Amino acid sequence: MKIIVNRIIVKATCPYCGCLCDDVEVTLEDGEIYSIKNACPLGRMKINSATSNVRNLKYLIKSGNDKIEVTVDEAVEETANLLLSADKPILYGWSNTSCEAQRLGLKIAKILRGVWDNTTSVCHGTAAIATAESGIPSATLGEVKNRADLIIYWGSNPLEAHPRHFKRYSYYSKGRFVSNNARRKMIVIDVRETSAARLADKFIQVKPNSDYKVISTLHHIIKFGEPPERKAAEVNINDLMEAAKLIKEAKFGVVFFGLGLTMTGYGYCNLDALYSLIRELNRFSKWVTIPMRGHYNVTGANIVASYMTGFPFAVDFSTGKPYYNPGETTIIDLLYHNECDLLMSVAADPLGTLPGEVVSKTIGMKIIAQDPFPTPTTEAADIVLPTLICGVETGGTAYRMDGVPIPLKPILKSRLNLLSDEELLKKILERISWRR
Amino acid sequence: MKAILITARSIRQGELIEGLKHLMSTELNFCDLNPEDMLKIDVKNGDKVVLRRDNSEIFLKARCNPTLPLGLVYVIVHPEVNKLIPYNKSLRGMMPGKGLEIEIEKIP
Amino acid sequence: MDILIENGVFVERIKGRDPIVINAERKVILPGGVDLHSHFAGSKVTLGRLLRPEEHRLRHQFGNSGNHIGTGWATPTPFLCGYLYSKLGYAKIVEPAVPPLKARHTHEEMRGIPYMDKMSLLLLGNSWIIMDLIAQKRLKLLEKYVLWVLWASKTYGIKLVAPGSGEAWAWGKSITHIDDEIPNFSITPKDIIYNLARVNKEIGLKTPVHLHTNNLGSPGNYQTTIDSLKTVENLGLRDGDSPFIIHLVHAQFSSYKGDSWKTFSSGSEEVAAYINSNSHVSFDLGQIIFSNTTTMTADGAWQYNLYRLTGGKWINNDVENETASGIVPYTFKRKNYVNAIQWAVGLELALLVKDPWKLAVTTDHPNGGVFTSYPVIIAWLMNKKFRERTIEKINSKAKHIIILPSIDREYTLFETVIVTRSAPARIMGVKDGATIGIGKEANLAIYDLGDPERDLGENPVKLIKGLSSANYNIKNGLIVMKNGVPVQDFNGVTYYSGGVNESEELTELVDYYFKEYYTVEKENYIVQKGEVMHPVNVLEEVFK
Amino acid sequence: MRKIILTFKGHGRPVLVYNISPSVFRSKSLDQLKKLEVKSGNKTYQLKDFFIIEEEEPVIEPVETIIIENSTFNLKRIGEKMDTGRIVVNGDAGMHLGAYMKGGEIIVNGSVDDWCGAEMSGGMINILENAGNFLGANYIGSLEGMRGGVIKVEGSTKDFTGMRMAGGAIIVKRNCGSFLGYYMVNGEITVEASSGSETGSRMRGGVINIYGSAEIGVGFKKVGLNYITSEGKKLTLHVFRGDSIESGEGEIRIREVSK
Repeated sequence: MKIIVNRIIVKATCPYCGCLCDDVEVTLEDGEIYSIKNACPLGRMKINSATSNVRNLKYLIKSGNDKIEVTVDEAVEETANLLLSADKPILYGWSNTSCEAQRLGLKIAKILRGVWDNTTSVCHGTAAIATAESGIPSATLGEVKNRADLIIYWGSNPLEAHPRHFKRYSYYSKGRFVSNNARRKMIVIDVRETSAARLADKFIQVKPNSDYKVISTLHHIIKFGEPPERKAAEVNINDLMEAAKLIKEAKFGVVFFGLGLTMTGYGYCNLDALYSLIRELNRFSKWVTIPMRGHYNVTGANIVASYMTGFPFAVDFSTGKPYYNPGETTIIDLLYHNECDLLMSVAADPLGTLPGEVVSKTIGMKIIAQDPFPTPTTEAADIVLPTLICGVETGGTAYRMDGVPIPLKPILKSRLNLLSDEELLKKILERISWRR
Repeated sequence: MKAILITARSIRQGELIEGLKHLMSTELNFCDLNPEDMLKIDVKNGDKVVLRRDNSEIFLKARCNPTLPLGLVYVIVHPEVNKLIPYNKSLRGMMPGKGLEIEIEKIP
Repeated sequence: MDILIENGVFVERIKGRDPIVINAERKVILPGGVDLHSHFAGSKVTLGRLLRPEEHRLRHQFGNSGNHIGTGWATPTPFLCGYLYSKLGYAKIVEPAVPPLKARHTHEEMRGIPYMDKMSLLLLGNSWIIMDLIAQKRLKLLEKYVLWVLWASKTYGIKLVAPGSGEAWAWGKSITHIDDEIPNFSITPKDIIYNLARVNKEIGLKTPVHLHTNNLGSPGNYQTTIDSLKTVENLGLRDGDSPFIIHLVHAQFSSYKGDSWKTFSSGSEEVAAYINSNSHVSFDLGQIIFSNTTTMTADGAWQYNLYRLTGGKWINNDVENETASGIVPYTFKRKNYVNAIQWAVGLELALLVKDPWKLAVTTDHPNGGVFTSYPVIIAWLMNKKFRERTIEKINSKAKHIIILPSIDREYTLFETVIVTRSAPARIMGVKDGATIGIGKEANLAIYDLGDPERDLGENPVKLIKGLSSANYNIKNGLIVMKNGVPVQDFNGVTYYSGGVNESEELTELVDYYFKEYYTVEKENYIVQKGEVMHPVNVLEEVFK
Repeated sequence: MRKIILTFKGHGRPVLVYNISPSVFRSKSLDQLKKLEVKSGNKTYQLKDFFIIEEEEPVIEPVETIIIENSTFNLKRIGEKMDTGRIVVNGDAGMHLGAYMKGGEIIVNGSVDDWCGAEMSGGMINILENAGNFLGANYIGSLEGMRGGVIKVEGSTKDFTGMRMAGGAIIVKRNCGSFLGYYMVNGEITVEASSGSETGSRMRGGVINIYGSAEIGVGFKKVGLNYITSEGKKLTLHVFRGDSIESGEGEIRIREVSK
């Protein structure tokens, strides 16, 4: 018979997607996870991954074709060596770790005169560019929960990528002025009929890469009450007329947009157009737009970089001063043009997520990978730095997709004798500062 | 056949992304096609197809998905499919991961 | 005369050996400056940075600083902010607009601001809990809640921004009259102003309620301003350092006459007359400076109007159940009729209000201009000729209708010390931090303003130059800045108020709102002491 | 006046040569020129590390002239902020050629990379082959791109030519990419061949002439016809006004609207 010595329930902040649900309850039994309440499959998986056997466990340094195990100090020393001898190192990732670690990363990049970029540059970077070009009318998610009577998901499928978004913040949530989904309407705009589209009051199927035209046409219909003279072939006017009617009836509307807008066509033009449309709509009623950020702390990475340097991502310190020019200083641009000679990835997997044409350029580059899990990047790396899982085994601060800061909590004590991202980076920073 | 490639996420992909990436190549190696398109290139569920763009190509299994519009190929995003994605300078660092023109063919 | 400092305070006699000696002969020694209204940290400021990378690219880069990174003008990065304030001879600064939900963000940035002591004001003018409690007349509970929410966000005082109007803006509307009912809440802006001013007095916060009036920025709003101030006339005065019941923030933006942009004119005489004849009001200027800046305020509806006027960029960011906010880049132009009048209104207010202890110099940084322009404002106040030189260059229609040219008053150096140090310190309830006296906190700035025997106002250029860069800035007895170069790393304290009230009624109330309306858990809303740089609570932590 | 010849020795990575500008070279001796600051990677070098520097005499040039031989796309920021003199680039030029330029002349006997002439306010840039994206455009966040001066491209350009352009003129002999004159405020763009999709989108003012075909934004309304003569040929151009979505007053004169 098993005797239960110790069973406690801890409140957790889910470190998976931009929803950053903070109502997750984990029951621990003798320090082991017994059950997880309120989490979606993604969050559940992430929290359980702490006990997974597929982890980076050892500090490894490449030697010939093999990797040999070293102590943490040796690994830090070697990391500092590589970083200091690099001509233009790029420090990339940062979206799956705490703001505290991101801050240290920026300091390291500044001392090294390297480049600091986060995963924003390949997901919502275009939204940040559009924000700089024309500004974003936005709000926190609670405003949607309490007020929104029309919700539009554009190029985003929350059921697959942000499973609890509907229930906690939007369509199925219960708020002060809109008590249930019977009073809310939902429009989904996508290139294919997604699972969310099946639940929508109206689904508008658009042709791939035609979003800019669709938004412009919708804008024209809303502004002038009629479709434009010259109709774009890709756009279904009837659909948009119906959507415009719903939009004009709404008291409080929101557009959630995902990679379906940021990654297609000329991403930032899509968003310029969308923001412009939202500004127009504010003449009739209240409208806001919120990006559906992927990683749980990618918003934090933008915020930390913005207040530390003035720029949200792709910050190049190589001349001593921060310089920001997406199209020249993002990881994709730099790797493609062979501008960097060292890639340090922290809590990300550039080799597994960047375009093939860019990944092929990293052959021959020195790579340092800091990650709790094995990835194509750690496989190819010259130095592997294992860490604890931020948000499960260690705490910190993270920002939700709408910019609300929420503390991450260490849910369980790790059985592994490893350091957190923050502690490891602090060691690296100390080593570098001392050597300089 | 020429087609437009859309990459997107799924719950299963999301589950694998942290820590179980090695399972992606076996679990997520298929691409969704409209049944009419499948007829056009003469494949059945589970048949192997090749997706090509310029010099890069990847091999996946075809899967029928009647909700997809004609001419669209939907692949769950994973390291393998990224190999098809090019660099485009005027996108300011963004990867053109959706709406990419590719060539799809049956492997005999 | 010698000024002696040991262990961070002024002393009569130094006990230790080998003190550092600074020869300040023929220099001007002032207590460290206090800025009681400057938007320097928090989510709004960071959104401003996101909106304007061009400003960080083109202006004010500070590379030569070790690990520190400094860029920006209207929205300098935290390190640069502390550095610029210190260079200016300041010691204490107040961030006047913290949405409770995002207080953690404000503290995160404030941790990175070196040298300064920081305070922040909490946006409560559109809070649902507060509006509901007022509507339900549960006023005792309101007091407990205010203490709790100040404690939870580790902030110092209450700020009301266009009370009720933020809630209206959440539906895309605005409130133009303080007697209008707030949508879905059966109360008026006046109720909020009155009740929070009363609560503020009852619970003994160190600073009065800071009020950003309704209709801010609109022609004819001086009447709203006076009506708002009248609302709290019968509350008497407060005990403690700061006797005022209400502090009118950036009064310049609230003192306009006229009924359209065409008939726009100055209402400074009326507002100044009201302040002169009443003792419960203090205010700060919100002086505009002719330059490009990034305006940011929790008054979302006004920012949307401003966006419609400029047609440029606009960020809006409403915070659930609490407040709205908006950001719009703006250029104040000399030749613009409205801007020229706005410029005059600020100075008129400063010159028409007789008692300097009632006012503080601010630009509502960055709304009217950046804080580094304070020396220019001092020069305008001290020198009529210098004012006239600027008047020469402004819009000619405006030139003829403003009353500024007819005002002869010139501030003395002593009066400028009051309006940049003593008065704001007193209004904020931190008088001891801005006084040179035995046992007081040793915050000093030493300036070279030329020959002190001569009239300092005579040479405005020299005055501005001297005030812009202190020879020494001494904070808590440490030399932190010497001739505009940081000497050592040093972090000031963060003052906050509030306390935990052990009350079931309060717990029940707060829990209800978190369960039903917020999207975060209560425990994640509370900013822990460990997240705040050197926290100092100026009230009792626990009330029974 | 002097004529300085710089021969690029080649380098695998970009080199920031913002000091290659007549405004900087003026009144500096050859020795001083050799020591001018040049940046690459995260290090600072001297001009002589990357270039062979020669001075040509006697001097007939009316203005201070710099000739860059063997230039490649790796030379970034040539002639940045220049206000006088002349630069001749033999070969290709990297990003930001003539950015923030105020005066003088740059001739490129080759192609240029992105952001050529960005935010320039005066002077003349002549490109004998092709240009990249963001020709005469703004940098991120600025509301005004090119404000004055002239850019001539003998070949074609890519996307976002003249983005947020607020003055001056751009002349392109061959095709342009998409989003020509995006957010344009003022000035004139002439494309003697065709342009891509969304031409003139979000345009607030200014004029775009297209002697070939283009796909223009949905917010444009036809207002009339315009007759011109180009290289001896008579052309009838359709005049459109917009972008009405942005309440714009821009004008597109175009021979043929595609689609």
